Amino acid sequence: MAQGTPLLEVQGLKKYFPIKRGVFRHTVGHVRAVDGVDFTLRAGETLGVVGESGCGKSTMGRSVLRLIEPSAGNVIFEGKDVTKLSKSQMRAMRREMQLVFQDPYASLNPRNTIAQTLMEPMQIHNIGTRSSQMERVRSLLDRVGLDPEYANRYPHEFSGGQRQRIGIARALTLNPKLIILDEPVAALDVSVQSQVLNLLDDLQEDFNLTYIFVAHDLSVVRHISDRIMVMYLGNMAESADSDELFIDPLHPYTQALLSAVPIPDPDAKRERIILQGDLPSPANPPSGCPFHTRCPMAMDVCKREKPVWKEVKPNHQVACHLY
Amino acid sequence: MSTNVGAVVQAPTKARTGKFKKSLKRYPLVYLGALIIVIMALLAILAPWISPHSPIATFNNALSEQGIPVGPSREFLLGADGNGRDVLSRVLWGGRISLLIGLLSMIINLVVGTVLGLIAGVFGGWVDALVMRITDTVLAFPFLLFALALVAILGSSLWNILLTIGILGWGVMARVVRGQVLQVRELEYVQAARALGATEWRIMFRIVLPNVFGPVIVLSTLQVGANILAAAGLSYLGMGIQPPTPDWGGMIQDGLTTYTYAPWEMYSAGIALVITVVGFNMLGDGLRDILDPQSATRQ
Amino acid sequence: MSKVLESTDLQNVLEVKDLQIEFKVDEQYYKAVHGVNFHIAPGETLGLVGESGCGKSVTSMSIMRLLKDPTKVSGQIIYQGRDLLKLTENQMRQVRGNEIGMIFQEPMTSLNPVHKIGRQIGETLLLHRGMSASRARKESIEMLKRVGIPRAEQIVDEYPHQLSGGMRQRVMIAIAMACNPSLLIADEPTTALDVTIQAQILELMKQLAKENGTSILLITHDLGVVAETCDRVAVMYAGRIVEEGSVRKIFKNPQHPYTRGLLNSIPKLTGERKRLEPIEGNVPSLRNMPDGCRFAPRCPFAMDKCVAHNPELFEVEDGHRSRCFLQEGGQ
Amino acid sequence: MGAYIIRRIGQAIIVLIGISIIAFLLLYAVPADPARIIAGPHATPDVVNQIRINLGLNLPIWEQYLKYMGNLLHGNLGTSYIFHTSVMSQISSRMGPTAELALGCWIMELIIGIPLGIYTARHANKVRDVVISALALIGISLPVYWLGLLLLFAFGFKIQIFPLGGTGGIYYLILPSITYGITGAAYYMRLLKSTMLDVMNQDYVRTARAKGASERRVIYRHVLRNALIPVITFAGIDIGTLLAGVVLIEETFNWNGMGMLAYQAIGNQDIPVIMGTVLLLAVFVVLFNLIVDIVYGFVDPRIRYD
Repeated sequence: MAQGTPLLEVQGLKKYFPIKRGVFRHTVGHVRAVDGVDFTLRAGETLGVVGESGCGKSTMGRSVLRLIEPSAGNVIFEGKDVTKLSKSQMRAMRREMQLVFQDPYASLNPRNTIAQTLMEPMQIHNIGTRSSQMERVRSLLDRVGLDPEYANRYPHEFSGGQRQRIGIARALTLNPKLIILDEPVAALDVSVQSQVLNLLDDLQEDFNLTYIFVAHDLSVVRHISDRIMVMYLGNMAESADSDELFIDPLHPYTQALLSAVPIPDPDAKRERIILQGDLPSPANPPSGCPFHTRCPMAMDVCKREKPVWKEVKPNHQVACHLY
Repeated sequence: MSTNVGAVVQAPTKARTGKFKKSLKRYPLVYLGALIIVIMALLAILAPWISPHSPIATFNNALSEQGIPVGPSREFLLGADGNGRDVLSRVLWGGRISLLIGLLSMIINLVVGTVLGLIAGVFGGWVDALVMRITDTVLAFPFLLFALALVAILGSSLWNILLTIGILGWGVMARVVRGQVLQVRELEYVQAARALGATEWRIMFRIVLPNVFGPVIVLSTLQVGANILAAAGLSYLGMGIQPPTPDWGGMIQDGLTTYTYAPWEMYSAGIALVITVVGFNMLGDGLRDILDPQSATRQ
Repeated sequence: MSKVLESTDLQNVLEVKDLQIEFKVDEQYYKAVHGVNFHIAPGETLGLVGESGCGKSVTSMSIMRLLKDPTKVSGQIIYQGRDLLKLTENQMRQVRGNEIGMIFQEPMTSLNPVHKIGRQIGETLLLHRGMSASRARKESIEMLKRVGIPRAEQIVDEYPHQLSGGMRQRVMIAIAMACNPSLLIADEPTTALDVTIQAQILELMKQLAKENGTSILLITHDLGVVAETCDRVAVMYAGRIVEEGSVRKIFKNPQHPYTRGLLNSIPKLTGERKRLEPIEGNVPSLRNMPDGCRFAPRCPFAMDKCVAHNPELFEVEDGHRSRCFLQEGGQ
Repeated sequence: MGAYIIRRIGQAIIVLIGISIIAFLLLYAVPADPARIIAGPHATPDVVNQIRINLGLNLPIWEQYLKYMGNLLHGNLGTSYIFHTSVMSQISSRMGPTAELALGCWIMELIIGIPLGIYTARHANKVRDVVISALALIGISLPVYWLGLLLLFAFGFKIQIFPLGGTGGIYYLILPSITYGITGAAYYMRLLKSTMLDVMNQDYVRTARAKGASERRVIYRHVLRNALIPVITFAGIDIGTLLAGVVLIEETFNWNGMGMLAYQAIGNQDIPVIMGTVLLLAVFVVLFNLIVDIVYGFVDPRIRYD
């Protein structure tokens, strides 16, 4: 799809949440929610980020936007390091990078009409007059497949899928270049989910948007992404082009993840790798490779040394001692 | 009769009364509470015009030859008190004092509590810790006893009483406001506003304040009733409004001396007090169902 | 032990006939389930699939008679020859947890936070087997081992909040299976779990059912889960079953436009990535259900009579039926 | 857990110091001249001045405060201006009766409130629930002294089954306890009812039903056990506030407790006694809040203090 200069470069991104204990609530440790993430994203590209709950994918997305202050690392957007911006510079920068939430119910203010919700971004950044703002609202609603006549209704009058369209429209209001989609279809029914996915495809084409698509559903991520990054316990496990990852998964975790997804085809016979045990806590991650406690191929070295991130095939990186 | 025309003309009003009936059925407490409050307030406001006698005048014909107050009669509808004054007139005038103290001290509670609660919730950190320790302190005071002592020392003027109640009674309000602020700031649509570049001030005024509004209204209403009871308690203990100015709490204390043979003063004052407080509690409970549905299940 | 003998009979474990469920909203009753029929044979796993609001969960709750008033349930729910809707509350209690076990979607909230794990499993045994507390405890440890919980002797004395979601769902399965029921109702048992944990739980359910000859009614929205675990499928839409048949027939030869639409709208894990074909529109709400075929407003093949008349379930081939006029008169 | 308790105790101490400062400032820095009160209206200015120096009232307020607190740490709350006896000994002789009364009132609240809470929760939205809830609303709105007087009149004067007031054993305790119970039980009833209704909608209650547990068992084993947790919190805080608000009921029933002591001291402007009772009662409130927070961890296994 898109080849060009990088729009976004994330280097060594970390987010540690302090664990406070004791009489004076001093910090006794850290939850390593994101423990070193790097990637580069070109304009018009979609990066899918997958992993199970607690792998840090949502925190990673929000750290890029500095909705959560990253603990370390750089986020370079169009050559500017976002982590170094002042508060007011950051607020201006938010026109360029937006967020779509998972929960279409909680992310819309129930007291505001749809028009008010969609006009808010323009009011915040002092764009246009009231009538031009209203004009924009109507065209946005039309663009995301809602009747502009609905502008004066309240969120509770809409279904989950319609609300998610409103959430997308809100993110589009300021013509951003980058949109981070945090599980945007996880709360939706299958039939509506596909409507929203198609809408996202169309919008990307029309506005040359760049997406970071955070999700747990592998088939959805495969559908929408150009590149996919698999995360486990705050760390990158594997990254490759979308098709490549599914044809030749290298990391044992990726392999297990793929084999665990139920396929809606009773004839699809595959070898299933069932992982033993639960996810370890990111507050107390295992030594060495974070996956070694559940890995069917764990070796001695995995307990001692953290594997380095290396390119094993062209455009296909993995952090595993097997390679 | 042309049914068609009738239907057309009738329709809108019918719809309106239908809507009223529906909301009355859904929120009976709100309507009943508000009705009680309006009636009690009207009686208090109109006291100078509707009370049959002066509340402080003593009447010779109100006491028997043995000095026993007369019971309810045509002249003294609720009977007379031990000093030969008209109980009805005193009850009506007493309402003025009660409502005035209840409302004004509530406003002090409201202002102090809301401001401190907002400061604690918005700034967080050590400011929050400090404000909350002050709130704990105020809440830990033996309220009535301390109010009693203050009023006794400062002098029991109307202003001292309502200031004392106002200054000592804002703790719960501050806690509720702070809690609400903390809760609202974590909502996802607040995150969304932040992601759009909204300043914390904008979030404060556009989102947090409207959400704080509901619980504050509910609590304020309940607080009026509580403050009326507190003021009456002070008067009952002889440290509130001083005689001969009529006040329900004072009348209950006063009625105690004649209670065994002429109980009407105590009954009248007590019932007036209970009805008024019930009104505010009803309205508060009812409003909670509408404005603050989450905490309706909790409190 | 007699149960094992019975289950070799050809008789169905469960037969639901013309089930109707109505909910009261604002003084008015709305039909959430509209004449549902299905059956489950001994040892069989039936999947009840559909999107949120289609009535699948309500149906499963009505079998256990766990729906709260004011709800009207009518029709017949025949379990081992008895109509559950006609039992007294006391008789029904003997069925719940004893003959029919149930697990739910939210393992995080489905266990009582203030009771120890052992006590929660033991309660079933206490109620239906009249076991003493100490025997129930021993049996609970056995159950924990059977559902694959490590350190069962310790876990038995822990509280639910000390366990992960996957572990809690295993405990729920232990509770449901403690009395060796002939039917297990699983209402979205893996929806709240991660994929790798989901795989563990589905595997466990399959294995336990096989060992005990338990029939399963699996309620889910996930077609993948159905394809991998069920023998037969009933697809629900807006309170009605629109298609039913064996898993192979439903997935390989779907007849109803809704079933086809669902299958087409899921992104695939393999093969070429192409544009999705969604079902247009939204699921109708209880308050304004369309007349005639309820799928007609969203159906690309809708005809005039679809709007006016509600199609019956037409037999497509043996055991495969579809509620669509396209299949009228068979194939 | 240990660290949590220590932190909570630290907070409680800060609150107590705050209380002492505010109470001291408000009570001692007042226009009324204690020396004049002690000396009487006819004393000469020299005598008054001497008293002032003896009491240390000529010192700056902060020095007076530190002196007071220093004495307090040695269990010395000062000397009554009026009776010239130690405040501590006056208070300690009244503490027993007040504790008795508070306990009686508290138990009566629970006895009335908890069964009604369970009952109304089980029959929510039926006519009986509406009637009981309406009565509860009135109960909350009743002035405790007025109700006390009505009950005294009815059961002490008309039908003479209870004494007309005074301090004593159980017999004297019943009427004041019932009075307070009626006005306070409604809070317990409403709290328990609403938490029970909440809990009844929880998934784990559905699980209990799915196991085949009887309605009784569901209510008592599963619902109540969870719904009582907030009630226990409330009960702990309530006993603190009850102690602090006991003056009205003591006055009405002529009960010789701390409330009465403070009330008389207020009438006499006997500031050391007022200060002593206010401080002590505040200590109780803070103490019970602290106990509640600590006990909470034992009642609810989910709570971990870290």
